[in-house]
Amino acid sequence: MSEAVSALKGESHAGFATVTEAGLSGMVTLRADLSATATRIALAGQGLKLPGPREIVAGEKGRFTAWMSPDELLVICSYDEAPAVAAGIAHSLHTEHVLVTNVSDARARFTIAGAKADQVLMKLCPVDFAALKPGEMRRTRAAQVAAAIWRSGPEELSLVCFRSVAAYVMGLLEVSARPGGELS
Amino acid sequence: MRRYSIFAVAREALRYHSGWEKAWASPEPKKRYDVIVVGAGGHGLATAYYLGKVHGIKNVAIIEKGWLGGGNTGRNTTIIRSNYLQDPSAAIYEKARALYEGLSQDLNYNVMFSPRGLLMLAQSEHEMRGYKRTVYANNLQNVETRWIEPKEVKKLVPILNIAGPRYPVLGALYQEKGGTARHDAVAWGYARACSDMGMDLLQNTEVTGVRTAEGKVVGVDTSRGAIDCGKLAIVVAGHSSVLAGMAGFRLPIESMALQAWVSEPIKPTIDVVVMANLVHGYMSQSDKGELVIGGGTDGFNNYSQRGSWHHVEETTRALIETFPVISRLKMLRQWGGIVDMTGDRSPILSKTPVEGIFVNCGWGTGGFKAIPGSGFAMAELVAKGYSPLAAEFGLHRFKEGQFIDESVAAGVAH
Amino acid sequence: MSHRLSSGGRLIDRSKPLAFKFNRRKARGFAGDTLASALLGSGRTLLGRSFKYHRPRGLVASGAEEPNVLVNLGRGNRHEPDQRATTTELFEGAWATSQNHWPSLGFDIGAVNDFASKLMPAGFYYKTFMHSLEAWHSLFEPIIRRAAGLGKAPTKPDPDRYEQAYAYCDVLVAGGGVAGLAAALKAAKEGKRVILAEQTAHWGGRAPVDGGLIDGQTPEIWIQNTLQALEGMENVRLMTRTMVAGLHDHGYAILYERVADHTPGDGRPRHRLWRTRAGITQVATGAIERPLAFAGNDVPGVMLASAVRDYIVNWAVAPGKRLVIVTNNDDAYRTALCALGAGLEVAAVIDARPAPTGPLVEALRERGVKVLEGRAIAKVKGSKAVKAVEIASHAGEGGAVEVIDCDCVAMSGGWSPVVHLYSHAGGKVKWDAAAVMFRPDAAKPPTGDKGQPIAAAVGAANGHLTLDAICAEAGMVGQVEAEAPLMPVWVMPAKASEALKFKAFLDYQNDVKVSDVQLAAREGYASVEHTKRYTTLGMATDQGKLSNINGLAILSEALGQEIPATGTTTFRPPYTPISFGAITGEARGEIFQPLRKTPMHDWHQAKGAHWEPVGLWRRPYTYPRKGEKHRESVNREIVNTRTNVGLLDASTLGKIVVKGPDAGRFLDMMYTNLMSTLPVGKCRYGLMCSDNGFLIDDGVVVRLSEDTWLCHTTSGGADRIHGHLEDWLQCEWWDWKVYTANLTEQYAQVAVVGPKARKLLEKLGGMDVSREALPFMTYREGTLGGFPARVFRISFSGELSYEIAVPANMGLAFWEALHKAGEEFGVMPYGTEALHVMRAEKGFIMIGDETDGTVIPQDLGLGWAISKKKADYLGKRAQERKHMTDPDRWTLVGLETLDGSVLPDGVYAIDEGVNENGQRKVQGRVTSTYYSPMLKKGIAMGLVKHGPARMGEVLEFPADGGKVIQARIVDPVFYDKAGEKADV
Amino acid sequence: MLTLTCPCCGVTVEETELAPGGEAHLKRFGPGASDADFETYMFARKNPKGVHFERWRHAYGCGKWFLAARCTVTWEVFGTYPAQTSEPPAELIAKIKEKRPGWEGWK
Ligand SMILES: Cc1cc2nc3c(=O)[nH]c(=O)nc-3n(C[C@H](O)[C@H](O)[C@H](O)COP(=O)(O)OP(=O)(O)OC[C@H]3O[C@@H](n4cnc5c(N)ncnc54)[C@H](O)[C@@H]3O)c2cc1C
Ligand SMILES: NC(=O)c1ccc[n+]([C@@H]2O[C@H](COP(=O)([O-])OP(=O)(O)OC[C@H]3O[C@@H](n4cnc5c(N)ncnc54)[C@H](O)[C@@H]3O)[C@@H](O)[C@H]2O)c1
Ligand SMILES: Cc1cc2nc3c(=O)[nH]c(=O)nc-3n(C[C@H](O)[C@H](O)[C@H](O)COP(=O)(O)O)c2cc1C
Ligand SMILES: [Zn+2]
Repeated sequence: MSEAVSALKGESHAGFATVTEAGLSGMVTLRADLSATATRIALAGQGLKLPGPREIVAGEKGRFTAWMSPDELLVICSYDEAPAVAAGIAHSLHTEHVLVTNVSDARARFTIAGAKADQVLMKLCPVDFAALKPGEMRRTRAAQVAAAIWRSGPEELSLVCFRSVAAYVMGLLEVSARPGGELS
Repeated sequence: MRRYSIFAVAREALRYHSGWEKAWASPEPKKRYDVIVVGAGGHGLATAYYLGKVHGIKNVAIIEKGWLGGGNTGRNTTIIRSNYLQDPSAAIYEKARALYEGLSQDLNYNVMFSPRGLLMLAQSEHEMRGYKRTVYANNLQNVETRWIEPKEVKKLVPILNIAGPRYPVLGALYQEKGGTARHDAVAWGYARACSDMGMDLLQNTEVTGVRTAEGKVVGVDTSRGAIDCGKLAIVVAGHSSVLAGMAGFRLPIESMALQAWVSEPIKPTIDVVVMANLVHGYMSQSDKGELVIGGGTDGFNNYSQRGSWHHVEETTRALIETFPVISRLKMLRQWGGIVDMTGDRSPILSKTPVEGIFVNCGWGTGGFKAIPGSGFAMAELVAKGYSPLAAEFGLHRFKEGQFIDESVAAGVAH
Repeated sequence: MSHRLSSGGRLIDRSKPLAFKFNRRKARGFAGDTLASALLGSGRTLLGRSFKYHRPRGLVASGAEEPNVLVNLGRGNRHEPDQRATTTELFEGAWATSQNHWPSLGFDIGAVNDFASKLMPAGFYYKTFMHSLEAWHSLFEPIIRRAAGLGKAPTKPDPDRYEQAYAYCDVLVAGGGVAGLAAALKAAKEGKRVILAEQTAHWGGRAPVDGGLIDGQTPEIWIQNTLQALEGMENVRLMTRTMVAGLHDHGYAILYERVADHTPGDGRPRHRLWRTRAGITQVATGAIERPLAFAGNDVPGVMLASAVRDYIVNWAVAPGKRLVIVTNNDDAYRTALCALGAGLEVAAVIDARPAPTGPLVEALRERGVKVLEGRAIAKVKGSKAVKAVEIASHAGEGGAVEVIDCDCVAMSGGWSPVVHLYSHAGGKVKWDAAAVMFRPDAAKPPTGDKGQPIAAAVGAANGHLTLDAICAEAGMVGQVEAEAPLMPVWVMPAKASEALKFKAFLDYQNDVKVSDVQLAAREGYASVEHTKRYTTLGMATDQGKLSNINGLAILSEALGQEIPATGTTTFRPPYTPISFGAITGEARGEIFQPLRKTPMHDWHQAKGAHWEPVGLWRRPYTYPRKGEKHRESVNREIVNTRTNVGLLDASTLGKIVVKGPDAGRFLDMMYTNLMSTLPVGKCRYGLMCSDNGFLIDDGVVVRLSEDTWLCHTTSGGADRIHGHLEDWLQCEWWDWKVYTANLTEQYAQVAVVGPKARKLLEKLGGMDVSREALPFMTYREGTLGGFPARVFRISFSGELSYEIAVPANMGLAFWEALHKAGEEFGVMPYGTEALHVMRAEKGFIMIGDETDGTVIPQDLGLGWAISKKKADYLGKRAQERKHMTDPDRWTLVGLETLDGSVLPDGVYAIDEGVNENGQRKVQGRVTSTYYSPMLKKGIAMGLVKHGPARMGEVLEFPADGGKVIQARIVDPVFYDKAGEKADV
Repeated sequence: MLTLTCPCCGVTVEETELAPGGEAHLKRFGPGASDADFETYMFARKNPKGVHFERWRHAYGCGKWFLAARCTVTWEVFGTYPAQTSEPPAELIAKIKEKRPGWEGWK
């Protein structure tokens, strides 16, 4: 799998916050009855926890599970693991009505880092960042495209969008983070 | 009625214009009219005007809940064109455009119809094919249009960013005889002419009920009491569903906000009307100098004459991309109107399930240009029960599936 | 003469002189000046020309309400017209020119209009220029257009950047005067999240100029203390140079921050638009003084009384040397006192009230200033500058009793609360007859999503004009001189003659006079909205901030009705004009719109692809080589694909997975064909209709497993169709067990097409792609050349063809591997145009070409793809309607010109005669048309009445330049009619 | 620029995160239905000036459709609820009746 490259190959820009395409990351979509015990067990089998509405929770091995909708989760893991994680969950739930699919290649992930990281996204997302708590994932809009954002560190936000618009999103982030554009 | 002319103005100048009479009377309602037209927008007034002028029916009241011309007629971006694709549309819009050419003389009121030319930019292969098709259709519909290449487009609109960067202009559908008119004047001119024929303009009078007997209309209730009528023409644009509700039927209509805005006035900068449908924006410059701008409708049902701000952003963004020099100009004022969107985005001129009631509505985002043609056809429909121009715009089409769909060639229908 | 005073000026910093140019002449000011104060301070009073009559104009106001002095600001690509001098902070090197005159500000040919003004009352153009359309359009209208407009549009693209930001707060306070500061502090102390926005560069509003005491402190001190308190609070954001431009539904406020207007080119964004969601907006926007309507009230040197004192106190600029004050209220006496304090001469106070009394009046009398009671200005003498005023009895018609020389007239007609923001989203105002003003009606505020108020007004904006009242409302103690009531004065003198009213201006910028409003009333334009539109009152760039109330009062008088019966016109955003740049924000250039890129996008770009926009994607139309025309490269790509092998980046095609026990049943509803019976591993071409019957999309459906299907959609259709599927699942058949996922972006997809396609794949190796192992219309998953791949044997070109999906992150590598492996087979990429031509050669329809939203599958000879067995599918009932079963519907055929030429796109086939409306009858049209390099002639498809039954008939297509092209109806399959090439 | 609370994920979002979808609670008519019923389903719209039941999709969020009762004049939102129902919840009806005494009902 050595030939896989992320959409922007790790491009990064340092403005008043540093915006970086985070490289390859593994993602698995699970559509299922989230209240079913089987779902919980299948997740646990991959070292994953079941998040509550709008939560993103850490599991083992640096994996995360994010709540996407009442019947959809997104598992985040390393790129190489994703096929196995997907297969594992699918296997565990093979008698249930579920849809498990690897979407690692369909997405691009960014980090926005620095003390003023929030201000970069305040320009792009109709979200009250003062109210965005750690552990919460907000699915929203970044300017004209869909995005999911969460606090991935004390001074870091992560953003996931579709792969095809990665360059657009990088453009947005880079412009928004330009020095002189600080909001306070 | 005293004729308007430069001589009359000069005479009045000598006495500080103290001798001008009222442009229209404000009478008390009569007990009964042969025809009541509800709605003193352009379409209602034109309907009344041609009822009198062409069909000799003058015992007519035009009932308006607010001030005449205060609906969409008073708040539109005044684009006039007839380069429609489908036959029925081309016929009625071209009739309207042709009537506009002589309207000032006809009404003795300068409506400032200005055939400054209209361009619909093609910014994708798909649009290009659609517009070329429209040109061929128009040539067979007696509508003068032509396809022009980017070079000519640039000559007509020097401020246009022809190269893109995002969507290069591949050419344009050009209607040289399209243009604009002074929207308020259209309403006022018709109102004055109707009043002059002895018709009653009842402003600040709201129709609150429709009275029927044995499946036939007999009159209306209004905020000034009941008034009888022989026939009833409902011409209330965004309020059509409300009036239809009073008469007991539903229409294939949803009322939504459509917004427009103007820049501060500047010296002549753009001579023609430009529509960039791919990016959803259009712009022209009024005689007063402001850039008149609009885009697409808001997406939800709305009776508030206000819209949502993000549409303003989307369209402005599109227009700055199209005309980069406007970036440093400023928006002066922004407003909305309630437009009546039909199931196939084409108007309705039709009989209704209630005998004697006719509707003229569904002009949505593009009925200003149609006012004279629509009034002409509607008058004929009301007077005679049939009008060739209106024939295909009947309500029956929604049952039979014979839609008149214009979205084929143009995303926006102004 | 206006001039700079030797001392004072609370806002200027005399240690920082600034040089600028006005009309190419050098001028000086200080840091803290506005362009207006600097111009006035440098002795300039003639600063602009009016819109219609080109009358000489000077400053009337000191803030956002200024109607006259708009300038062209900046040069080159930073030029900006209609910039208000009073709200333009001065900066070093500023370049301003006056507007709307020719050849010069001092001598303007356009001023002939002023002499002809009698011929040009309100609405004169509706009554004239009607000779003919030709005369109007070619003669009169161009003259009117040239005369109209104000500044000049820029001619170059804007070099500055703009941005937007979202903000959220419990309380937004609009206006940083005493009322706003107090409201902000109160809310902040309650723990609310507060944003306080002030449009100017400084805090405090009018109070520092007007004086008084707040909780025992001078306004300056109180403001300082309050600011200090606010600055220390984390829950407060203080914003200067930030105007609340509009208050929209559900508490959405647009704030316009002029970040770098005063420091142009410093690299910061010029403007920033804050899209703010506020729980409640406290409208603390103050009040605006009203002018008085007397003849010549527009002569440069006639100013608002409050503006006169603003210039003196804030900028140490004296608007004149010898002032006359004219008023109907006490507040203007402050101006007189202020002028005296600055060493200026006050020739007289002309008070329309019969017997003004009170501390302010007495204070002035004590200073020995003449107070003329019950008097009015009949007329101002002077044209480019005030020379004198004629005084008359206010009750009379204007017969002069006295002439007073002066060079400045300070007028005050009372105050109007700034209710704009309160009204934008539907809040109502009510007339307060005692205070003579419209003020916010607290019982009818604009309401939000829960029906709750989203705005409240405080301070002068709420009608509390005096400091004590403002303080009392805010729970503080204010001290200020008591004021006697004002007397409403709408026209001065009250019975002014026609001649005087003809020069008494209401709307300065648009030259609307008292006589115009009265004319409108006389002619029946009686609604205030009619009057506005007939006279253009309030439609100028100041939006009637000075003129509206006077105008509607005069209208009321003319109609003999009370002011509330007349009402106001509608207040609309923005409060003052905002730049289109700010409205656009970051969305320009590269990030104007998202540009969707496939993994191979940059490769295409590097190979010189000519792009075609498809939705937000861009797809290569063709890959022209050096010296090749597009037509030539397209032909090359086709011939190569049909003889060797071609590669198409098909990544944009929609790929939607549909899975679940009810998936088959669901797809049977969504497609016209039967999908539930598709065997696992097989592909089937499917059609989707709306429930209104029309064809909306098509694509190949693949059954991946017992309960899983993969639906391909058109490139533009992926998101739309995914939404469509989800809509029906969630809202109609929510009890069906089906999940969908849009995997469009997970895969890069490549069509490997041509007789050598198999060889190429075999060279890559890893999967048996033979006819036996992977027959036509089947699917397999495995690896190819080391890439995990899904291989579909489907063909849109009629050739041997494989569509191969690999993970998107490997898309480029796979694409390159195919090129490398294909070198020996003559592989070439091909673009969308070649794709289109090849599908047309095969008679395959294309959504968007053969369909246009009015076409049903039955029209396209696709009956075979419409299941007869199914009881229902989306569109089935619709397709049973009268018009859709009409045998006269146009149906798909092939078309071939008799001379082999290419039919133009979109031409119509004529029929005999004309219809009822005189339009030529038609019987068909061309839907796609191309030159076929394989057949070496034009080929086309079209929809024709009774088409398939008329094979061989010749139709006539009128084309450009009166030419009529003849074409024969033929079978739409032009190439490989037997279909032997694909299935090999 | 209205705001609505998505009943599926509980977050209050602005209009730009949503996609409007027209009148709610339309009853689908398919094959076998009369021309009149089909036309009614497809086109006849209540389009009330007042309380309106409508469809919205949380397009830039969970992707779910939901329904809202909203006044088309004041934009007041009476409530939102999941789309999987053929009529509005009784509490919502009661709430609207209380707020709008003259209201003629949702049908
Ligand atoms: C922002 C905007 C831009 C537009 N741009 C264009 C354009 O560029 N070109 C173009 O051709 N078209 C345009 N249109 C569309 C055009 O304005 C309308 O189609 C046209 O004005 C409709 O005219 P009307 O007479 O049918 O309706 P209106 O002018 O709306 O008149 C209807 C009247 O009915 C009255 N009424 C309603 N209910 C009652 C009642 N119960 N009792 C009595 N009276 C009642 C209303 O008060 C109103 O005055 C635009 C519309 C808008 C809103
Ligand atoms: N005695 C009188 O007749 C009289 C009349 C009017 C005002 N006043 C005096 O004026 C003061 C009124 O205090 P106040 O605080 O109510 O008003 P203010 O005029 O002092 O302050 C209002 C502030 O709001 C700002 N503003 C206006 N519109 C804005 C917008 N859309 N966005 C952002 N900022 C905006 C203005 O720039 C100003 O700074 C008092 O000092 C009072 O005595 C007296
Ligand atoms: C073609 C056109 C040009 C306009 N030009 C101006 C203008 O120059 N100044 C202005 O204040 N308003 C202008 N308006 C807007 C009107 O003031 C008003 O906002 C609009 O007619 C809607 O009415 P309302 O805002 O009273 O609801 C214009 C409107 C139209 C339709
Ligand atoms: Zn949601």
